[in-house]
Amino acid sequence: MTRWQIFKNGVFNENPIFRLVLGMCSTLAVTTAVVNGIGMGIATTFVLTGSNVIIALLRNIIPKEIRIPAYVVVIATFTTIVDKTMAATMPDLHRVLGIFIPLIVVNCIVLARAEAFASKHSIVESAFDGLGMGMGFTLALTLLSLIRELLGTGTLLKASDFGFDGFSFFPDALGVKLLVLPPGAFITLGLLLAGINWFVARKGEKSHD
Amino acid sequence: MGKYEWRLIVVLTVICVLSGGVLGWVNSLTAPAIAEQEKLAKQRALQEALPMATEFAAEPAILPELVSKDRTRVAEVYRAYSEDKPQGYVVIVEARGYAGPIRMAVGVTAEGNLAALAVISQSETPGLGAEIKNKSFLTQPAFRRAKVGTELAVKKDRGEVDAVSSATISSRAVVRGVNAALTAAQVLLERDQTSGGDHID
Amino acid sequence: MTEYLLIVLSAIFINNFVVARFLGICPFLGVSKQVETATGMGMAVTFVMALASGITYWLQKVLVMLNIEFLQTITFILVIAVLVQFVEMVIKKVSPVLYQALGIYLPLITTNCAVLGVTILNVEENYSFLQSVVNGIGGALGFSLLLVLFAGIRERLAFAPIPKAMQGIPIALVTAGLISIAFLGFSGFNLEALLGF
Amino acid sequence: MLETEVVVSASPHLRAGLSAGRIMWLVVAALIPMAATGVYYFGGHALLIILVSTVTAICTEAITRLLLKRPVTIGDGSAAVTGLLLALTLPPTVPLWIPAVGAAFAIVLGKQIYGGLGHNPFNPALLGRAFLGASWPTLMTRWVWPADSLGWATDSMAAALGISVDAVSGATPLGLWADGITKIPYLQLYLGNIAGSLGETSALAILLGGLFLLVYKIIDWRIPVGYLGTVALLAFLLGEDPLFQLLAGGLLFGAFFMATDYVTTPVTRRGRLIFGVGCGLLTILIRKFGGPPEGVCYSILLMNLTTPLLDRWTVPRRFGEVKANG
Repeated sequence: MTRWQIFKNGVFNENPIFRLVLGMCSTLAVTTAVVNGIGMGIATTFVLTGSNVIIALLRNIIPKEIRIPAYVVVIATFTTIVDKTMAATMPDLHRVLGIFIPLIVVNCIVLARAEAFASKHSIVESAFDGLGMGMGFTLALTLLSLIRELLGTGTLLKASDFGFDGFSFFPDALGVKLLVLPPGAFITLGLLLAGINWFVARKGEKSHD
Repeated sequence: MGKYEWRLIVVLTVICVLSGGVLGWVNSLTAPAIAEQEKLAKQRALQEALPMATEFAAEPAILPELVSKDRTRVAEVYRAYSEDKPQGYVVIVEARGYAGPIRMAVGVTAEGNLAALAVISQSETPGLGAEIKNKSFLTQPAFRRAKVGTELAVKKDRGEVDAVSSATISSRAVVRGVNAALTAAQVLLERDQTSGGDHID
Repeated sequence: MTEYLLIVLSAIFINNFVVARFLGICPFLGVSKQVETATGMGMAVTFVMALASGITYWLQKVLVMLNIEFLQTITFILVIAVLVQFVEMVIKKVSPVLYQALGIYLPLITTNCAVLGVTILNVEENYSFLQSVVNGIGGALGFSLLLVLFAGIRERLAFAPIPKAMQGIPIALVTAGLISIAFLGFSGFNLEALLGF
Repeated sequence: MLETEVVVSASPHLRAGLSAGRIMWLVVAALIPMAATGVYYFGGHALLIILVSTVTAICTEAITRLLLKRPVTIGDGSAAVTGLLLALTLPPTVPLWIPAVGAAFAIVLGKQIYGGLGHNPFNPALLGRAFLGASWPTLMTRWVWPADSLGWATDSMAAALGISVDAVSGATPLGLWADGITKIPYLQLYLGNIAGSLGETSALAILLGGLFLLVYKIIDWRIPVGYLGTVALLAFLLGEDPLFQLLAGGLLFGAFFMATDYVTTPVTRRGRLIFGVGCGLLTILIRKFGGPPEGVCYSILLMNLTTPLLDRWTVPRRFGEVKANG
């Protein structure tokens, strides 16, 4: 696989949320607004890429028996770096994402990529894999939060913490409030996954013809 | 223990030490910035809560009777001055909202009237509970009329405060916070009166 | 006493870990196909969450004392991982029967974000030792309750002619959403007034 | 084994369909008194709400079935019942898109994604209602008193209660109760000349419909009796007026028409009794301590959640479940 293919694989074919269905907790929790979704996506991308690179670098040094604790230490290190950096530079976003920033450490995607990819590939390839998977994750979060914020509140990109009121499409009172409540997270993601299943199945049928 | 086992331990220890070192370094870079951010946010909130004051001095000892009750905590108390003249107090309170603590600054004038409210941090649901940050909620008549000695409540609890629509928990939390702050201010006011006036200690 | 009851009931019904806080979703979707396995998982999680809450309370004290709070995430996750291993070993030795029942779930718990989540929440909420442990138990009970109820529904769905695209994870997520709608009935619930009796 | 039996007989649809068809139309008949009182008290807009909700439910059912390439099942009457039930739980002031959106939600997410009638875990009409309530809380809590057109003007009500007209006009009896006002005459609660959802106001109409269903053995007495009995008992124990608690709000309507849905409630007798008692407990708790003034809808949805487990624990052998699913 070329580097570009590795990247594309993470974004589309093996999209961590839509295809592998990993990392559900943060996906559901933070997608009430687009800004939050993107912020979480970028933070996860950083941890994914960083830990992938370091693990690929150390892949011949770390003995098999202790690889999981070693990976966890590496991942936790990058998670803490993201946590502290965000707190220092974007305190409001950091507060909204709350405990889901430290919880990146138990996001299954990160450990899964360390184990399945970075431990067997070169540094550069692992970097591309991390970036691809991270972008795929960010893309999915953005899509989900786009639907929830737009239909739920009638606004888009509202980030009052950054002093930006976003674009307003219809009065707040008409928004489907349920979408920004917890049930809306589950239902939107469920229907989105069903839509993708249907689309993929149909494409599969067509290509068989 | 064999050579291989030693290797396991050494590798893991080295990784841990390295990561600890990296994190220590990152922490030394970010800690001042985080502290600075917090200070700025607090300064903004203090100013917003009591606009007529220019200086704020932290009240060093938090009064024991104020510490915490009803999932609401009086975190810090400031005396406010403008040109060395006491202007009142700003009480920073933390009340448990729907999704987490809501931290806010409550300004109380020297006469014991509520001056203004400022939300410092909160993590309520965007579009719902998060609307407690809005001016339309924080500057409503029920809050503007409030003073030391009164107990506020949302309309659902037979009070006067208009809750943010479908966000009763968050609104209740703000009200609890304001009540706690008014109680704190009352204690300070009474103490200052008996001790014969205010001065910077 | 009332104070602890408040924490437990709130963690089960009002701020349920699964349908309100979004913690522990992966095992919620993964280990909920049968009521028996859901019950086993629930028991194992409760055990580990109570222990982890207690231990990390003291750990946090140490971190604060040494002024190295920035190591919170890394030490907490390592402690949880070690704890899970240790619990597995102890149960295996002490009670083979219990091990039979819980054994296969234990390794899965390390990556259950509800465990790490509750320990961080305890620190954020400034809970005392006992409050932390009670919060851990409450959170785990809320998780287990949902897991078992959800498993009951999913057992039935196994026979339902669900449209193809909805089968598997999509229907599980939507059902979780509908459960979450039912739990909206508890939002705004005034537990203090109830327990004040 | 269990699986093969169900798969081979393969059509809980066909069996449920035939008998369900008759049952559903009888339920529609039982709902007519409530629909009629709703229109009588709240006027033409109420009729429009009922029509929009029912028609949308039927159309959504037909369209979804066609899209899924499955036999269209509107003949079994279940979609009509869902639409009608939903309409009767709505405030009479809602704009007409509300019943349309709610009915579509109820049919698609409440029923068809599970494969249709007989497989849905939650009562679709109640899900629709809960969805609307959570999404548009202000629209869903605008109440009116039917009185004005009939000479029971809100002002005379206000005078009788000794409170302002404003305080009366926007609140249901339960809303007033939450504010500490409970002197609404029982007769008025009984006849339904009060503010509330379309179909819930008249205890008389609900009891008529409910008795009809009981006489025709369409519903089991255990659920309504367990439900209402628990509410009355707990209200008494909590120092509230039991009769007021029974007559006000959507309790009677919920107990006879929502908590008795075959698909989403237990099949065993003991299970049904426990189900009713659970609903009663949750309702009184939510009414007294919860966020919303009324708890019937959420109570029944929460108990729907326990149905599979109640069936499991109250049936001694796994056998029973085959019947349950069949």
